[in-house]
Amino acid sequence: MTVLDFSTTLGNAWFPAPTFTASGCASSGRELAQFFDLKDMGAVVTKSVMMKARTGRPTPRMAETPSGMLNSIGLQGPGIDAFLAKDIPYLVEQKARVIVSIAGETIEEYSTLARKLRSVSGISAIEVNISCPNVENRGLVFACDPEASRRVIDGVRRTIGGELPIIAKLSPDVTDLVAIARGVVDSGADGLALINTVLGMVINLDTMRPHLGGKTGGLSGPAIRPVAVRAIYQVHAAMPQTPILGMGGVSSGRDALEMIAAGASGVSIGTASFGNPTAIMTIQNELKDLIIAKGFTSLRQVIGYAHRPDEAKDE
Amino acid sequence: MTVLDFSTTLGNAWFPAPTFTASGCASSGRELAQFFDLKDMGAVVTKSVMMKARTGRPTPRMAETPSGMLNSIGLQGPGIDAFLAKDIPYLVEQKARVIVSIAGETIEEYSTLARKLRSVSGISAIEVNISCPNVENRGLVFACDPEASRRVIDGVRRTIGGELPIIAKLSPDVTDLVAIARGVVDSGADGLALINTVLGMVINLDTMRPHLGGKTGGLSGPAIRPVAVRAIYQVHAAMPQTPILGMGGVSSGRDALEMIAAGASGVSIGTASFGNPTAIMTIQNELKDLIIAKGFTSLRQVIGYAHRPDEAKDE
Amino acid sequence: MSTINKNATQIVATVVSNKRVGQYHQLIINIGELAALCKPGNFVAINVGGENSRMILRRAFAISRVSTNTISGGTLELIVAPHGQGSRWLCSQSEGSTLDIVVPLGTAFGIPTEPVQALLVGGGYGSAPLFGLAEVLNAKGCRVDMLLGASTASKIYAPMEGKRAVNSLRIYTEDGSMGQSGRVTEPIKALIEDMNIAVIYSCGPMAMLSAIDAITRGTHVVHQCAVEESMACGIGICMTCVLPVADESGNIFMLRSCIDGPVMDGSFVQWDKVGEVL
Amino acid sequence: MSTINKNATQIVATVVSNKRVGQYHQLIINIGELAALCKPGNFVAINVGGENSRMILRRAFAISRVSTNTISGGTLELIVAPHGQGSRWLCSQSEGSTLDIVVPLGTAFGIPTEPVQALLVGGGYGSAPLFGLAEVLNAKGCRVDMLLGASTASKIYAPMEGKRAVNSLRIYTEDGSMGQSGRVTEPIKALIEDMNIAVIYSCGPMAMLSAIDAITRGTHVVHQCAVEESMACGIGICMTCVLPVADESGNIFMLRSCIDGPVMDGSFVQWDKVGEVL
Ligand SMILES: Cc1cc2nc3c(=O)[nH]c(=O)nc-3n(C[C@H](O)[C@H](O)[C@H](O)COP(=O)(O)OP(=O)(O)OC[C@H]3O[C@@H](n4cnc5c(N)ncnc54)[C@H](O)[C@@H]3O)c2cc1C
Ligand SMILES: Cc1cc2nc3c(=O)[nH]c(=O)nc-3n(C[C@H](O)[C@H](O)[C@H](O)COP(=O)(O)OP(=O)(O)OC[C@H]3O[C@@H](n4cnc5c(N)ncnc54)[C@H](O)[C@@H]3O)c2cc1C
Ligand SMILES: Cc1cc2nc3c(=O)[nH]c(=O)nc-3n(C[C@H](O)[C@H](O)[C@H](O)COP(=O)(O)O)c2cc1C
Ligand SMILES: Cc1cc2nc3c(=O)[nH]c(=O)nc-3n(C[C@H](O)[C@H](O)[C@H](O)COP(=O)(O)O)c2cc1C
Ligand code: FES
Ligand code: FES
Repeated sequence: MTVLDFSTTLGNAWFPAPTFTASGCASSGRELAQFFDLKDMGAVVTKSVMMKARTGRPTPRMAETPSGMLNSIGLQGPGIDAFLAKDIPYLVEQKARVIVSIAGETIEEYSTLARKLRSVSGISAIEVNISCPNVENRGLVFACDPEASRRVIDGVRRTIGGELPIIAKLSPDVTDLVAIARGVVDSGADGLALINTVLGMVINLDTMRPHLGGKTGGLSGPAIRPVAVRAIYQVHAAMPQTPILGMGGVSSGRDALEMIAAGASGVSIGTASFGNPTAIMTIQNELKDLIIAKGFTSLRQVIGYAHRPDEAKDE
Repeated sequence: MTVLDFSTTLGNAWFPAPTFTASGCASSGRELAQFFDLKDMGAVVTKSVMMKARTGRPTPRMAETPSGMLNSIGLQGPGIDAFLAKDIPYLVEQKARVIVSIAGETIEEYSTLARKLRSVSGISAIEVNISCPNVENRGLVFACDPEASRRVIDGVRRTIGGELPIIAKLSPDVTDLVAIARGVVDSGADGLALINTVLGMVINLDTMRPHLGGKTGGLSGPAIRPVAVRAIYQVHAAMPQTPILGMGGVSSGRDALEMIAAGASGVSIGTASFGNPTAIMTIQNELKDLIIAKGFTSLRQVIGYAHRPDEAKDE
Repeated sequence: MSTINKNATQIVATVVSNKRVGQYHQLIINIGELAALCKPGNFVAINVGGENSRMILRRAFAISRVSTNTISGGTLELIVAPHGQGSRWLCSQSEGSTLDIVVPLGTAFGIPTEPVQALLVGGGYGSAPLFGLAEVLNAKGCRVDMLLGASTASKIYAPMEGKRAVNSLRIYTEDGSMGQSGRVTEPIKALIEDMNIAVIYSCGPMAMLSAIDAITRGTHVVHQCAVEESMACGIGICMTCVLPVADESGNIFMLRSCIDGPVMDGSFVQWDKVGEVL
Repeated sequence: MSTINKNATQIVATVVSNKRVGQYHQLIINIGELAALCKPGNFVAINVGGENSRMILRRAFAISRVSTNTISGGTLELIVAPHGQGSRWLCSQSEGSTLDIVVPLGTAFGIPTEPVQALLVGGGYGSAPLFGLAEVLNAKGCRVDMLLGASTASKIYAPMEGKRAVNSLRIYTEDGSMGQSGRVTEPIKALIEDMNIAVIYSCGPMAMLSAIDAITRGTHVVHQCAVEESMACGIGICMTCVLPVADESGNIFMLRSCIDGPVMDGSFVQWDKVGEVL
């Protein structure tokens, strides 16, 4: 029997398994705990939290599309204080590893959020969501602007000090993803989360108007997986030392393996949990079995494997 | 019985129906003529032709993905001279309307191609493909660079004179699609084709390497439809006077209607024809029936309908 | 945070039967011992389209009735309208086919502790969960009157055996093809005044629920309605199914109709703000 | 430009039967009068996964045999290996289900005008079209010898009735579980020398075809092989299925294996350049 080292790291944070929730797709964790034990998976990535409580976008907030869905939630949430008071203690009590995702409307807000998190125990890393296409920032998403991206991460880095790993979550809706990635890593990000949703729209043919209350929404699910794999591959090729948390349409162990081979150190599972509450555990188990079946003895050997030169062309 | 005016225009070109082939998804038209009469549809958009014959990218050139596919053809083709000698006469003989798609490796090449087309009769419009992600141009795709896009269109416009409408085909893989669109229209494009494929990748889990010979490929099919609808809606909102040829995952009359309501004057059908050789005729008929069922008397009334303010909220 | 989904389980269940009833399909599904945990108002979430489906989200259906003493184990009944691709697929599943189903989900109708008079109002397939509810109320000694409405006769679901637990049943169709002609909400005001109605249970289109709320507003009648919002997950993790709901102090929150509902107190729902930004 | 798909038609056809044969499924499909237009070497393209499928491309299968004088109209036979999602779906289709199929497609094996000696070499399910071909050759008075190979016995497809048209049949398996142990290409060199083989017809994995080409190269033996490249459209409009093929003057073109093939003259295919940039 092969023993597999299934653990992974993102910066200085260690996780027993490389399978995480995706931000915004597991609420605060409680709801999924009904279906499996949260401590059995890699980590819970919490829904992006902002300074103040937010009611989000008008409904309808979702539309199913071929092998995907659009969402336009608009970062509904309780605000950082209520989140720290209620959600973090629960997750810590469950012995879950926790990555807190933060989102701000201003560069300032990100730093303030980071300050709030600095002294909280039980957090493994911070994911900085600079890519949510649903939040209005004079029409511009942070992650679409290299300069703004850098400044957000810089602010968070300064505030948080050197302890907590910072993972910058990027949008694929840019001309030059590698340039944005380089910018945020230069500014102090320890890792990258790739990818957030792709901007999309559905027209409701009964009303003949955009279906979503927020008009546009973020496309997620298997439909975008090839885009996510490309993004991970491109960025890993350019910056092989930077750990990547891959996501976008992962719904089976083979999908997760694709991302890890492309260069991801871990994989977040979002939309798949909507169709399947136990998706994360299923994917985690399938991934483990696949890696063992391929003869690897540690997850690390697989990370970025697709970049190696072909040894044997006849494979 | 309602009589529907199903015709549409792109610049000064008139078409009896708004349903076209998509460039590269109908070869030169002959192969589809086996399944229906080419003159019965809006127009044949030919595969992007370059100056010289090209063998294209190595195989494998395709991978199926959830509700989509990746292709990496690399503009295989006979070169403009053979194309003009063989393919155009055939299409003209079939009484098909023809939009010729051109692609170049240099700004110069586009102009030269335009010069070759200037005096050819039987062509309704030129589609300028500046967005193919498969062609290497020091790693940069024309359509991802506002300046290069403008210069290509400017060169073609000057060469072609004022007669033939120029449709610039753009890539969705950019941060600011509207800016690129404005640039090419300012440089003389009469219309826009939206969207070309989205850059993607699949890892082959047997070889653990990128599946496609060309590593990355273009994602097409229903998976990208929400991205295409969004692109059309955004650009039509910013430039309501510019005709748009919409495409990306259209596989039914309702999909085509979605694009027209979002702002497209016509719709190209690509990948759907691979799964269904008669897709274009089916979609054309379904679209017609849908528009009539909704009580419209001309296609023009539907173009951009989704942008109108809600008259009645209870619709 | 609600703990209401504590019994929710994902299982593969077998279709025991599938019959057409008017414009609906009645599906009986074997869910074994989980049947005992289902309460009127709860719903299920079902995977649709089979293994290679491009439909990635589950579809929600109210539990119409459960049966715990069947030979084949516990079963539940669904009344499914063939609406779009997913529900049509479900309606095409024949006896013996298997379904991936999460059950039971969501809040249940609150059952009064005293034997009060209850009015049950159903619109279209919304009547489905009301018959199971009627049985429970009946067993509690409540008087149960029922109003069912739909646009046309074939959209009225009112099974023979369901009527046993009901003291009176009146049917309304907009085209007059069955029962009385008109909307099901029309007689409610008079009924509240004539009879000593303590609680209205309603299930049906949002416009119907909202109209009932307008009628009960300012009265002593409690309005428990089962809302129906577009749901991506059905288990509280996606935030797509929210409704504006006020708390006792009037603060408005966007509550998830899948986990803080589908049964809600109608007087707290901000019907005029549904679909608006707060 | 080829005009070979002139009979290609898209129809909805009924599955007449579906039987397991070793690791394959034998599907008989009613295609009515189109059966008369199918020639050995032609293939079909089938929609897979049903109405809500996330698989958007057709799957290609060689026509194994056709029958024009059946009561149910003309039928064709496919031998399908359950490989991935699409072929597995096809293998699960039962009698009476309907398939969206385009038929017949591609080039056919060239039939000699003289009664020559022919060697037919099949790998795995590649043997399927060879039995239909054998019948045609046999009717032309050709001597037909056949070699079939696979990794293991259950991957050898060699139906009883198919053998009637064959003068000799030898089977090779790599694990020795059936026939002789070894590769099907091993005896070819000796056979060419010993017998007066004029033409080799081959169908199977690309590596097998390429190995046969190496053997026939420099001999007078004509090599007609049915290639198998990944196809997105099957009708010549997508350019995904190309192979490097030389013309008489040695110029190399990327030809579409769906429309300029699948049957090609093996000596023109640039086997060493398959999958390379030219
Ligand atoms: C709590 C609850 C209970 C329900 N009970 C029943 C019932 O007993 N019988 C019945 O026939 N229907 C019921 N519905 C409605 C049923 O869920 C929808 O008709 C069904 O989801 C439509 O799916 P579709 O694929 O056929 O349609 P499509 O329109 O193709 O669906 C597209 C997407 O929109 C969602 N959607 C569309 N319409 C609705 C809707 N009305 N409600 C929620 N989501 C929707 C789908 O889930 C899917 O994700 C209930 C809905 C909810 C939320
Ligand atoms: C001309 C021709 C004749 C064929 N004849 C037969 C036959 O008689 N019996 C049989 O079992 N198989 C045959 N094949 C192979 C068959 O087409 C594939 O096994 C099948 O397409 C795999 O689909 P899938 O969904 O099961 O696999 P997946 O691997 O999931 O398919 C993914 C995609 O790759 C394509 N693909 C994968 N493998 C192949 C392949 N070997 N050839 C072409 N495309 C592939 C599929 O079409 C699909 O688009 C033939 C292929 C060609 C081109
Ligand atoms: C309903 C929904 C809500 C989301 N909310 C957030 C969020 O709050 N913050 C964030 O960084 N990403 C958010 N995302 C994006 C996901 O974390 C993930 O990047 C994306 O959905 C792709 O992964 P998937 O295809 O597995 O869902 C959300 C996605 C969905 C579908
Ligand atoms: C196999 C293939 C080849 C293509 N070749 C071209 C091309 O030569 N020129 C071009 O402008 N677009 C090309 N495209 C892009 C299509 O024209 C179209 O923009 C895209 O596929 C989206 O439409 P669809 O989803 O309907 O296919 C190609 C697409 C495919 C799938
Ligand atoms: S449907 Fe996902 S939170 Fe309610
Ligand atoms: S498969 Fe499309 S050209 Fe051959």
